[in-house]
Amino acid sequence: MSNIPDHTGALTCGLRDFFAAADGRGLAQAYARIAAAGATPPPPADWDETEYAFNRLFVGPGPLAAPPYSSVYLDPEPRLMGRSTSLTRAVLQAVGLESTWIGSIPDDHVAVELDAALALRNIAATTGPGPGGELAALRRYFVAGHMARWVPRFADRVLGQLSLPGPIVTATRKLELWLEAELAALPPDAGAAPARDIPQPSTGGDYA
Amino acid sequence: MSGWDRTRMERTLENGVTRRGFLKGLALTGAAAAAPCLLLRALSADANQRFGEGYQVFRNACPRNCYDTCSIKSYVKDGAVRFVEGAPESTYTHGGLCVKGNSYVRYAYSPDRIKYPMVQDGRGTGRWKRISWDEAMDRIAKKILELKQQDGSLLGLALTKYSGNFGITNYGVEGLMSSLGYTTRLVGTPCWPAGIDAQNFDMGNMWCNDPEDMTQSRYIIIWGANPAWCSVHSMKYIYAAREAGAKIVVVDPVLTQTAAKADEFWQVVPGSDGALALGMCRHLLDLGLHDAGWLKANALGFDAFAAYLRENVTVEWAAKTSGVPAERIRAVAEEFARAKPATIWIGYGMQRHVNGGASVRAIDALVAMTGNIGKVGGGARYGHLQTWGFNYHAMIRKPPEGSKGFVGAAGPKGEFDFAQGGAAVKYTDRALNINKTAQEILDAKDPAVRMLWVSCKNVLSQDFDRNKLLQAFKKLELVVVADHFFNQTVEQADIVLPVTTLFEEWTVNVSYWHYWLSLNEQAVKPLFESKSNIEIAAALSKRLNELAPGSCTFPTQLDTREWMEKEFNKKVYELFGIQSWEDLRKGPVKARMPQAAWSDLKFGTPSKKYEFTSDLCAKNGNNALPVYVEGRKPYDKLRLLTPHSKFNIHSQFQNLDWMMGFNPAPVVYVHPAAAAERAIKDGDTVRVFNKTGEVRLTARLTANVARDTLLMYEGWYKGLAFNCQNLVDDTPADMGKFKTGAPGVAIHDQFADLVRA
Amino acid sequence: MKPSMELPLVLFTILSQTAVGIVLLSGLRRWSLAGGAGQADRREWTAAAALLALGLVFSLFHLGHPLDAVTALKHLSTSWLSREALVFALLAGLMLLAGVQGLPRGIVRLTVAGGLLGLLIQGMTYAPPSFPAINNVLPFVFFLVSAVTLGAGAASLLAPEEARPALVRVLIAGLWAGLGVHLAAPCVWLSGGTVMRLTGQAYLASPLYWAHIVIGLALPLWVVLKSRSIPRWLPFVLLAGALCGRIVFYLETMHTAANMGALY
Amino acid sequence: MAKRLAFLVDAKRCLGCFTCAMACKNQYATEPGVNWREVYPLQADIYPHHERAFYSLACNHCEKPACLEVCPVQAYSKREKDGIVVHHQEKCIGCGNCIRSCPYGAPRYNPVEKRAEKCSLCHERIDAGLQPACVQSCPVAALTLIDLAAGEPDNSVQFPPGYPKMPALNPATRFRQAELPIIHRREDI
Repeated sequence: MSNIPDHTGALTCGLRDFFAAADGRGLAQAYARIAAAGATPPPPADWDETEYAFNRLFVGPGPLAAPPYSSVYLDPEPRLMGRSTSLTRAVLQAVGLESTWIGSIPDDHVAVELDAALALRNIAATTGPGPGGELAALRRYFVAGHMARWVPRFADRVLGQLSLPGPIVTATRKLELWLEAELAALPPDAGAAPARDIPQPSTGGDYA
Repeated sequence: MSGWDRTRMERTLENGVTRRGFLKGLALTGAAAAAPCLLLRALSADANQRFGEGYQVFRNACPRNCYDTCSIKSYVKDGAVRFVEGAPESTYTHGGLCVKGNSYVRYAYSPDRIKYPMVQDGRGTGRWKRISWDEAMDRIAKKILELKQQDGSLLGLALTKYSGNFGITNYGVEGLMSSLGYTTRLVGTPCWPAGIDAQNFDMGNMWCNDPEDMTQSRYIIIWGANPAWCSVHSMKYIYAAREAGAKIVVVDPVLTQTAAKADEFWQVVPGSDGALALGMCRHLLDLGLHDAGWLKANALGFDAFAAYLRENVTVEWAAKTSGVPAERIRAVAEEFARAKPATIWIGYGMQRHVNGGASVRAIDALVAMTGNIGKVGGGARYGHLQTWGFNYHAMIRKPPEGSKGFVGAAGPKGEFDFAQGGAAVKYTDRALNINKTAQEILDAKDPAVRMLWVSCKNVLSQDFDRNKLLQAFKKLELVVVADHFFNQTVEQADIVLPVTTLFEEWTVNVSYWHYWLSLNEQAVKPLFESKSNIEIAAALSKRLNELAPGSCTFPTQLDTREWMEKEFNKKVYELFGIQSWEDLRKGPVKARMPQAAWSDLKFGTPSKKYEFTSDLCAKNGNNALPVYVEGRKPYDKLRLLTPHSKFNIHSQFQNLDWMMGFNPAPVVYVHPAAAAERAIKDGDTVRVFNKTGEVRLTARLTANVARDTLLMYEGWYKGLAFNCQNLVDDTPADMGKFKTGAPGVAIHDQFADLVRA
Repeated sequence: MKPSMELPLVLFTILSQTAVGIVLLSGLRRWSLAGGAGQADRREWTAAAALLALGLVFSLFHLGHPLDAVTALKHLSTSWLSREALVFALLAGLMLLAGVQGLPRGIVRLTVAGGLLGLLIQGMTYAPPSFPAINNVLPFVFFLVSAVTLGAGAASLLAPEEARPALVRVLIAGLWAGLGVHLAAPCVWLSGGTVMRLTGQAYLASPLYWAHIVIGLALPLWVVLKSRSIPRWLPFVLLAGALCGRIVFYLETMHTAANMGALY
Repeated sequence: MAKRLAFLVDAKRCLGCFTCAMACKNQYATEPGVNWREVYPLQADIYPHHERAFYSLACNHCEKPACLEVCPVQAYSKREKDGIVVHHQEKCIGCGNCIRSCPYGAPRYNPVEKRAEKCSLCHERIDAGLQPACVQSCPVAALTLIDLAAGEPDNSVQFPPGYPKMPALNPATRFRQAELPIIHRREDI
């Protein structure tokens, strides 16, 4: 696949569903969606091995080989519900959205972030960059300043595992390509520089 | 990268005010554009308020098996706990937690937590599939119904649960079993049963003074306990007593941290505590330093005890048996008798012996004969359950109509079996000894144990004779484990269920040591798909009743907060001087009880007196008098002790990376002389082995242990195979069956040898 | 305190000291000589500028945030590191300027003085109280030895023919001094306080320390004494030896915090 | 009058329980392995019993802090009002000079942020009228906050054995030393 932006959102949805899958059936369905959005190797006949490996990597119950949460890669320490979780939540809230999983599954799960990227792209397409370019800046931040900082490390961690089933390799590679395409699809210039106009919070202590 | 600045954007997003200002009128454009999004929805109206700038503060309580049962304040922001503190309202917790409590945020938000119900295709294979709660409950329910149909009863279903979570509503796990009918229960406690029985025989109950009254003690002997590690909040009272002039004596086989803070430390031969106490008694008797007036008014059988001492005990014998110099036995006995009030803290470690109950009785006798029972600053302190008078609404459940069970005498199912008593029933649960879990599962017949429910317990880390346990597991057709982390037991499970942490459920907690009551509020939503134990019970009941109506009497829907409320009653409110549980939101409260246990000197024994001669004790297979009972004969070259570390409670906490940062790996402490004989140097990897099994770990040389003693701390380290239970057999202690349903276990009567590996 | 090799710093200090050594020797020579600078002289100065610039680039790699390196100039009032950054940046400019402009006397003198000052400042940067063994003039002495020996070695590849005999003499003197200092220092440390003693023991037990002594000092000395010249391969041997020595300096010098809870 | 806040480390009371060190991690969620406060066991030539006496140490908030002096980017400041040495991490470029220069090892390298960090004596908590997290959590008041401007605490020393003696920096931390119990070892072996 070349770096053609995912105009229809089909790949984004497929990847989202893949990483959010609860079982082998969900994986198979998501893989079919990914395949529909671009050529993929044929799916395996039996999804069990993929499911076991998927759970070892992303679900549990043992320690995860590649936790699918940005806070694990970006925060000063690998933990759930860290700063990155709050930031992703804040991006969503800025455009009036929230995760249906809020509070139980960290908002910075890769599937939620894929959905958020999709929402931001749709907003960009329908609403435009915003009067001062705020929406464009938000999207640029989220894709280039947030996802691009951790998704490649996440993908490396996945692909660094031994004997990975094909669908996981495919989905992870597609995720890397998706990110490249999404970055390339960002407006060449984010327009005005809203960051300078943003009122800054005081840096006082957090103690009320 | 012109046009934006990541750091500034992040700061904007992190501040509610600036974030809202950022997109102004555009803020709700997202909802319309989110059409293809599956995991997103329009923000609910109050979300901006919820996403507040400050912290919300919640009340929590540490539910672990620990003296201190700390009252916690949790600071929540953006729906996640950010940090915790000790509740300042409790004079006991005093605003501070311990090394473990301070790791709770890390505990709750560890990426290693179990997140979903999962099923393993082949135990120990690591081939896990995620399943829905519905499917998990369906599988479990069908197995239960299959057992019932095939066996004619549910005795093939066994529950093993102990001290992983002492939140009162968690007794709903036992409640679930009761609402299924009659099941098999692993009963008893590996922890403290011999001492419980001993105190029951002597005084009619286990009832310790308020630890805060130790400030008024003039003499404190800490006997086989290590509060500097295992009850850090008690140490301030011991220090206060010392600063007010009290003498602190520590009796222990190990030069513990508590010993290092004492005035005087006696390194005692493990298991010889009874001899030492009796030697002190004999000396006081000889000098006439016993409190004859107190004994006459409040004791039964002291003359017989005195006669036993005169005939069988000498200070020299006690010195020889215990390893403590006779001159010190005499001196400390005299000091102890003359200081009023004087107290002894009887640790749980010293009763984990084949003669543990007898030793506790001998120490009780020393405290009693000096007239120190029932006095503020005095007392033979062991533990208490005086503040545990809840409704046990979650626990006490009726069996379904027509349930069949075990025919035979019913005993208590552990020290926390508050469901005991009531009308005589035709059937009972089948009781198996929790301290012989492996052997009992292997031996159980008619019906065999076919299914095991594990809750609040890490069987394969904490139960004895691990190799035998693995064999026993092979007999089981279904193993269900409800837990937080992927531990050794989960590795051997068929189905694992994710359980909520203290931050994610409502419950209420009290201590078996101090007198405080703490509310545990739900501070955050359960992470992932975790459910509290009672919600799991309700979910299973729902499925069972769908499949076979009436097969489970547990409610099929419940609210954990309501169930917390249902645990309270008028007596609890009166005891703690509160109008409603809501008062606990302002902070923990302390029971309005006299500071001294037995202050009215109305003992709970058959004679209502302190019983030096206990017929009840004799009837339960021990001696009527607190006589010396021989310890276990060594079966290997060195004594092996496996007590608690400061970094964990059993198999909890040590697995966290923060804890691994401070304490990365297990070690075995060896006396330099014993090490030299085996050419072992500090830091060498060694193999410690005995008839039960072996472990490999690093040797540390220290004179804190005697030359015939090895010391390693129990615990579960993430990613390490270490398990001290490989070396601990299931030999029983002398007491425990009377009050807890099964005798204790001689954890510290173990022997081993080591070689360089 | 986990000690590390600090490879970027090893390279920076070695390269910067080589550069300073080159211009010191050339400058001193020019001080005594009259007449214009030849092509070789100018080549020496531009090469020194290049080495120093390279060293400065390497030094960025030891920063967590190299893009903010310029802010390191903010604390000239007390931070020797700020001063070091400033002086070496200026030195690079001066060397280049001198090279380009045909070694005008004023700039040469300024650069020579600045080079010496730079070594002194660098010595101070690496003499904090947390390393008792080098909380003294030793870092400056070590660096001066490096500057002289490496500078003479490098100059032998670049300098005009007539300067060679002087370079041989300078190198011999520098190597003798280096041998003396580097052999004596650990031995002196052995009789110092705990951390100093541990440092001495660590040095003497380190193969890299001995590699420095042999490859960086003794062997070159023997070669130069024997041949009374500087073979073209020798500067590279000197460099290899000096690199070993500098790694030892960063890796084995004991920090006081590594011994907390023990006697000092 | 300006205060001079300091930790009083009472080794006589200290249990070596690591509560203070973990309380710090609890408050600041520091990365695994990056500990602003450490609990150091005293070696046998200082206290004879293995792992039974400790110094709990973080930043000593020196009068003349080496970190502040050597930091090339002025990421450190010393507060006039109470002497707390604060590290402003956003200014830090991760040069490691403070880590090398502090004789007490107080600044730590955060490999994720690629910057130094250290105990800033919970200055936000102090400003809110609270105790530092470590002090508040100590179960036996072995770690307390004192004001040296109000005088030296009783029976305390500045440079006990086991702690580098750096009078030029004048660290604010004060110590009380551990005591020994009378010990009766087993006579049967």
